[in-house]
Amino acid sequence: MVARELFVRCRIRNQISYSVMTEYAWLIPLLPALAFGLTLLFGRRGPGKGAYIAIGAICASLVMACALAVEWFIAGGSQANRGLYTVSVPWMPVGTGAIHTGFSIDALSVVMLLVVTVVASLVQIYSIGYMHGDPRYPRYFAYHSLFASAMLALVIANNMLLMFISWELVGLTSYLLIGFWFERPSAMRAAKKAFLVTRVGDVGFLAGMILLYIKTGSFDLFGKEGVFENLTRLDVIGPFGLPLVAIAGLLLFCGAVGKSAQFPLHVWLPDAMEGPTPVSALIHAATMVAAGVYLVARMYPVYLADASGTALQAVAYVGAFTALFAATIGLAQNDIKRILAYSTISQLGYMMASLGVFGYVAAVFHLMTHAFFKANLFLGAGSVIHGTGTQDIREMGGLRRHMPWTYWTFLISTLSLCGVPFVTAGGWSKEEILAVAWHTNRVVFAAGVFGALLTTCYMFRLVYRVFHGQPRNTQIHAHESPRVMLVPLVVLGFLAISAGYVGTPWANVFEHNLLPVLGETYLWVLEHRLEGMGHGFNAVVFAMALGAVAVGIALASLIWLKPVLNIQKLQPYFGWLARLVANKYYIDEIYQATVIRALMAACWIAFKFDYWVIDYAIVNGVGYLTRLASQLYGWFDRTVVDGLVNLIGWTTKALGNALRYLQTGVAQHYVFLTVVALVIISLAVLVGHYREEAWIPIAGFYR
Amino acid sequence: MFIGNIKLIAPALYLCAAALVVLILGVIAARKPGKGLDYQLPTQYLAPALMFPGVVYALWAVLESLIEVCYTVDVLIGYELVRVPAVALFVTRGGHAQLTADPFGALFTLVAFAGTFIVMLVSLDYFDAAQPHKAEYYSLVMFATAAASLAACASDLIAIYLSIELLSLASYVLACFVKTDRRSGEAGLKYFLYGAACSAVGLYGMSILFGVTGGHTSLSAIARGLTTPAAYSGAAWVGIVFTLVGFGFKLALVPFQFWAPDVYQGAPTPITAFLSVVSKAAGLAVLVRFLTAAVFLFPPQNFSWYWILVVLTAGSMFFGNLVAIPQRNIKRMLAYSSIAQIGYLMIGVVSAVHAFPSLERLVPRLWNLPNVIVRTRAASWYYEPWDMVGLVVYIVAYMFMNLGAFAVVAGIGTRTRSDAIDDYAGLMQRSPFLAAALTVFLISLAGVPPTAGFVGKFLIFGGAIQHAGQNHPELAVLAVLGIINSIISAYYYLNVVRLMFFAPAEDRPSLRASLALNAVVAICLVGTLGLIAAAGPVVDFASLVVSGFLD
Amino acid sequence: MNHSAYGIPISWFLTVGALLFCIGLFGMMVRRSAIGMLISIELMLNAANLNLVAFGSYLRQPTIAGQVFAIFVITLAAAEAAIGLAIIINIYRLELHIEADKITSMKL
Amino acid sequence: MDPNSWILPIITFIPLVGVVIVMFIPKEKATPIKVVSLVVSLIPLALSVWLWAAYDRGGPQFPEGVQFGVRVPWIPSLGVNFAMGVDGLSVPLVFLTALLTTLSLLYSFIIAERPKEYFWMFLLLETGMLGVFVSLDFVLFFVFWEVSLVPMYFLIGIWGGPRREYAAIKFFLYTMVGSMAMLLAILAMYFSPEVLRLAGQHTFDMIAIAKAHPYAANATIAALVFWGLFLGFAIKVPMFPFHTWLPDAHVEAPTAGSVILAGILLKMGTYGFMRVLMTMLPQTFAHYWWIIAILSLIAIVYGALVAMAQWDFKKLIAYSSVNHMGYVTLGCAVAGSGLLAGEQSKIIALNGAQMQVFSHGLLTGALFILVGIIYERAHTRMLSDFGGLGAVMPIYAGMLSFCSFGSLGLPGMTGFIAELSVLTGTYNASPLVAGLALIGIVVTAAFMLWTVQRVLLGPVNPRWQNLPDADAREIISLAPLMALALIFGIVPSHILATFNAASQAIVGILH
Repeated sequence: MVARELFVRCRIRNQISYSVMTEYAWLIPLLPALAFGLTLLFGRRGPGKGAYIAIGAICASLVMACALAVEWFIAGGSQANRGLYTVSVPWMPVGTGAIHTGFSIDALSVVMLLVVTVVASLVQIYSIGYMHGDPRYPRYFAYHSLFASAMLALVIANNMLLMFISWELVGLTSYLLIGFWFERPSAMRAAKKAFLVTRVGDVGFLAGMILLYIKTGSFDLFGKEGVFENLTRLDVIGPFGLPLVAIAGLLLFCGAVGKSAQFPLHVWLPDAMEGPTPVSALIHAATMVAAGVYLVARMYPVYLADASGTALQAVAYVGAFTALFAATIGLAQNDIKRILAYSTISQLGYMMASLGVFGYVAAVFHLMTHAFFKANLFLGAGSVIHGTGTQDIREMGGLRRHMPWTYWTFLISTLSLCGVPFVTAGGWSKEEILAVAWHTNRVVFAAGVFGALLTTCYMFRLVYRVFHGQPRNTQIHAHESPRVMLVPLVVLGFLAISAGYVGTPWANVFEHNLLPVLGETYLWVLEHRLEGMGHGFNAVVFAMALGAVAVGIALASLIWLKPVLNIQKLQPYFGWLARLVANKYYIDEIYQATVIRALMAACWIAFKFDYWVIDYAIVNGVGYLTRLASQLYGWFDRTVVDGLVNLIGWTTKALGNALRYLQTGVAQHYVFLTVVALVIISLAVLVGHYREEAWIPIAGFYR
Repeated sequence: MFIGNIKLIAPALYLCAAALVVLILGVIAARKPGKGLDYQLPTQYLAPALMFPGVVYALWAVLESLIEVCYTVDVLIGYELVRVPAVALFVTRGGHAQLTADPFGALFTLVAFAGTFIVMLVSLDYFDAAQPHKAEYYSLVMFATAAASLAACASDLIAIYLSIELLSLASYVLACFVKTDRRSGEAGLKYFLYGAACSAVGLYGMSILFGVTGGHTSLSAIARGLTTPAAYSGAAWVGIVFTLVGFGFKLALVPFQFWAPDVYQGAPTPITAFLSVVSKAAGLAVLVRFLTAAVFLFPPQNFSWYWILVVLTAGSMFFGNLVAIPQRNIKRMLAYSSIAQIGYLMIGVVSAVHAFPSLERLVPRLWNLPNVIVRTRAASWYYEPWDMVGLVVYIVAYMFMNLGAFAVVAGIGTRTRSDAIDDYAGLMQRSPFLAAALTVFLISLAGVPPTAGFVGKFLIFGGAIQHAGQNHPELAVLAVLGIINSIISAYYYLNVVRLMFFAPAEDRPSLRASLALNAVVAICLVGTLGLIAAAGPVVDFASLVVSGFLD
Repeated sequence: MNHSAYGIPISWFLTVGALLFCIGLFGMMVRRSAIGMLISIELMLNAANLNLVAFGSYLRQPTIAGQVFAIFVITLAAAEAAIGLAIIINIYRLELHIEADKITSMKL
Repeated sequence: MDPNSWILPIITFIPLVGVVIVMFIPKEKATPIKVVSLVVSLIPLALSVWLWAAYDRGGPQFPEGVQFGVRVPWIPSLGVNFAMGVDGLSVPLVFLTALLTTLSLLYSFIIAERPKEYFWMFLLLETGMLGVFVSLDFVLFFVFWEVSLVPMYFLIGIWGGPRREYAAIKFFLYTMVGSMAMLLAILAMYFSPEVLRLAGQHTFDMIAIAKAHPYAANATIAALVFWGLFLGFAIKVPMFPFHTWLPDAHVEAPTAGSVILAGILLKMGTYGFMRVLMTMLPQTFAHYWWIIAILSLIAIVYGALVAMAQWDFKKLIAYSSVNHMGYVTLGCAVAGSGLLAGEQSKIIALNGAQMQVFSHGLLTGALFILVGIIYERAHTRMLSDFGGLGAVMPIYAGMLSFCSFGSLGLPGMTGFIAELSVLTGTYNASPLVAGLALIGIVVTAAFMLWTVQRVLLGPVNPRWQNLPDADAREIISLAPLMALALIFGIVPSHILATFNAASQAIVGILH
């Protein structure tokens, strides 16, 4: 009832009629949720062992997302009257009011919906082949449905609470899917690590969210009472001399750091590769890890409201550092999926850096293109693993001939990842990032260019090792994957090239639609920040990007394709560096030695404290003392006889020898003790009540 | 001398007569055991049969005294017309009564009678039919009860001394009644020696009090005498303290408790039960009467016997509970437990003292009586809950729970020939009813709801807290100490429960309880569990009784 | 102190009473034999009797209450002695001695 | 008479009738005993559902008034009444009690040793617990409070684990310390002049006392009373330094005993916080809220840390209770704080505390049943002995994972709403405390996941290759708990509205 009233009120307030599609967008996450329930309960007996239920649901969502995209991007025309559609219903009563929940549709969420549904549906289709014959096949698709549901809910949430809930649920599905093969100790450890490390970040998200709620009085993002309209209330100096809004931004960024595997919480993502490869493609490359970027993008008004810019600087530098840092590690890995994982970390760093340097649109753009080509890379890697049965690139080689479809799609996506300009989607998005960085922050720009160089190096190293040269392991008889796996590869390969054309510098449909999402106030702030940056093509940046890619390819070719440069010669000089990088800078080991060990030590100390001090010493101690006292009393009582001997002996000395011979007997001792008590009592009374006249007045009575 | 309304102490008189009947018939019957009179009218059944009307009579006496206490009578003694309460008996010149059969005394009489009735039923189970000297046994118990009843009403030093001594002398004999048992003999000897010494000390104290207050033996006269400057003498205090020794012995109040463990352990269990309830009730009544008389002189703010009592109260609780912990004999454990229980009761006594905080408040009730009509209402129903209500309710609760516990102990002791706590292991399997009942009694002794013990403790601590709020912080301290002791006591009570319930069932035969034992336990169970349900009427009744308290 | 018609002050009686009492108490403590303890009890009772009688006759308004009390006490003392002796005889039957200090079977 | 006024006594005493019935069944007939007990326990459950449905959220709240009130003089001269009534605070707890008792009885069908005593004691326990939540008179409250203590003592002592006797006596004595302190404090409140002035008579009526604010004028006595009550409740909760009876009692208690212990008995402590401390001594509470907050904070972090160091599954869950109850007391502390600002966030905190009470009852109860299930099959609770059960017992694994995630506060379940609300309220009062409590969230997640890992994941230990999966009885015992945790987690509006009314009334006292 209330819900309906509110619903109606929202519509009236917006004064715009929306299509049925928009109003029913909440069905998009709901369908996979239903599929989750159905698959979990009846999957084994359902069509395709449950896979078709899940795929059907996600495809339906995909269709709806496409319809939304058409409505909002193509048919929408002028964006002015289509900034936002939002609906809230009360969820938790609080005092006289309530906390609301609901969903909103704007360009950003439409983009995300599209990305998620596309990749998710393709990955699920791919999984039919990849997971064929797994004993827990239905459950796999159930988890996928749950993930899709949570991820889609995350991107259409119009309030921080629903965002956080979905955020945690995608973390849960990530945990479940990483640990899908939980019999493998490494998988179960990786799952736990992923959940816990991200949860560390989530705590920041939670804190930031609560801070915003406390100060603005709402979890809702939009509307008059919403967070974004009331950010000025946070414009007071908080701890560390920062404005509260910056604190809030930083806290939210913590969540993003965890989810998007930014330094220093990046450690979980490489381990997460223990999960099935399609899972890595969908969750740990394309969508969930990008949720951190989405979060910052969604909460961008908070960052823009921070006049000091501290939060955004942190975002920028953490992102840029991660981009470089992960790329270097990627150079020295031998596991095909781990290389891709570090690549993901690095690319997410790009997106973060982009957000940090006001490249709002560029970041989201890169998010989208990255989702496509990285999903494709992972699916390709999955195809390779499926075909060879190994993940170690040192055992591969020459697969080009055996797996042509895989090779070509993989190569296309590699080029897209490297950011080859003009022809690939990744090129457009990465160049846009660099263009913004060139304008606002040259340090980030330099890191970006150098990162692009490194990216090209490790990716081409991967390609050369896997697909070129001769097979290194003769045991492996590679074969091309089944068609159900190849179709998604081809589709994604196509997207890895074509998706970039929505955001070319000349006709940036993407930007035109996305910028209004920020709302007038913050759009103005953003434009103010980017003042002077010319729209359109920046030749310098493109040249440098192209150079980086070219140099990278050249270097990689010279080292790994045609071994002209023998890096083994550098071994004596830079061996330590190689070891350092190969061991991922020992970050895991450092965490193990510090955080984990400290935590375990704290646990142990707390437990011992509890056991020995609180329970044993204090609680049992009181009990023990009571019993001890009773023993003493009991001893006293038992040995009235013997104790009396001493007592009498003591008294005897005081009185002379007169009472010496009294030292035996029982009833007598009782009497004696009574008399002692009596004397003490009498003395106490008399002394306590002594008065001078005390002994006189008796006289009055007597003759 | 004005004899007064003799029907108020008629229960005691009836009991004396009944005791004589039991003695004579029993002695005759004992000449041919199992035949003739002993077969047709066995003493062990005759005695309870005669006791039961006594209980009813005592109950009636309570109600009667509740009515009578409202009135005064003008009587001519010598050449003097004095106005005395209608419950005063054997009034001498000056209007001093030897006995005051007020509702308070009547209620303690009722407790003593009911307790004795229960003890007789326990005895029925404890001794077999061939028990030697049962006529003497039962008549002694009845005499002792009559003495306890008189002690509860005694308001004169001579009456106090005589009734207490009668009670004691009977108890000495009863304690060593099993002539062939060395422990019983030892218990009797110790009880006698210690008791006689203590009563001699008490008597000496009384003689001093008699002297310093101007040759009066009546408590009301002593109270008045103590208001004169003479009473501020050290001698008066010595007298009071010495007298308290005599009462303290009866109550087994620390440090006059030495006899209790030995006697409780050695005496036949029904007699232990008798000593722990009836004898104590009498001592308590006397103590309360004596203290409320003496309180006029010594306002508790000063250092006086009041503080001694406070210390002894705390000492009793701690000593009793702590020493009870390591005990291995259940009777001895219950002995220490009853020392502690007296501590709780003493909290009630100590706070009851404040119910009469000043002479001004009490004097109008006693002496400023209207002198227009001959029979007139004296005590108004003055309504002050908590004051001594706790004391009265607790003694009733204590009777039920402690007698119940001793009944079970006696029943088990006769059947297993052991009083060791360890032999209670697995009792739940051997006799579920007795084990469950003993659990209830012990939990009640620990003061855990929903039992009578809780109601009693609740009221006693409540009274203490009430007065603590009126600028007597020591009572709050006592209440806290009482609470701490309840917890300590729970430990050793539960130890028995633990053995009965948790210990594995061994292949020992189940115990068969006799009808008498089951009846006793059932009565006590109903009392223990029913008191809380009927707490409303009980408290109302107790407040009536207390508000009719005269001294 | 005030003197009576006979010239003996009350304090003399009281002093003798107190001495008797102390001797009795002392005897309770030091006598081993139960009989001896019984005698000590009698001494204490008699100390009280002496007090009672002395107080009764030396008061400004002499009262017979003291003497009455004393007579009661004497009666009771006789009863007490009878019972005490009976108990002691019983003990003697059981233990073959009457030394109270050696009868200590119950402890803990 | 108005049937509404009799519903509470009926709910409370129906189990007592069951006790009597069970007592008359011969002890050899185990199955009739079990079935009768279960059927009897269904009656209060059904009635409590009806109660909740019939309960009016907009109706009067304690201390302004109550619903379904009944009031019969008991000891009129002392101002003791047989007074019962419910408000938003107690209605869910009555339901929770009835539900958990029924499920525990169902789960206890496997009890083979001395079933008669077991089942009647369990029903007696139910009477005690229900009575605590519906009593509106302190004497009645205290009687029920203690009545719930005794059967639990026997349940632990007779049907418990190897160290049951120690655990039972420790449980009993420890809680008795608290309840005795509480008794003294209750008496002190009874005698307060404010109550006398307001009611015209000394009374144990909780509403009258709450309205009178005893010792509002005398801070010293108020503080003494406060700490006396606090001790009683804090031991029951248990709060940080008083918690050590809990692991022992939990570990040694039979499974159903642990469920009740965690599910209901602990809640009596927090119920006391909300019903007594916060309403009757609001000023004193506001004065000392920070001490409670700090102790709660310690409980949260420390409980989680200690839980992590456990190797006994059951003990781990027991310590996690310390951690979870820390949120409840933290919420109470914040809601009762003296800060004048942020009434809304105080209400949130108290809503959260109540939600956590409910949530912990559901989820930890379920976890204890899950521990019991595995213990009965494997006869060990050592976490190191397990591993890989996920493959052997998939249904069990699913349920354990579900409850563990619920317990660590996964959004979508009740625990999250509770923790979020409490933290939100705390943030307003003290960002530092809230920040530190957030550490607890991470550690809780860590040990819960680690536990799941050690039990369910990894290679299968060949010892457990043939363990049977959860059977129908066990699933039926658990399903309602999990379903409620999920439903109220997704759609919390109904239950929160019930809580909210009570919270508004309590927070409103200070504002």
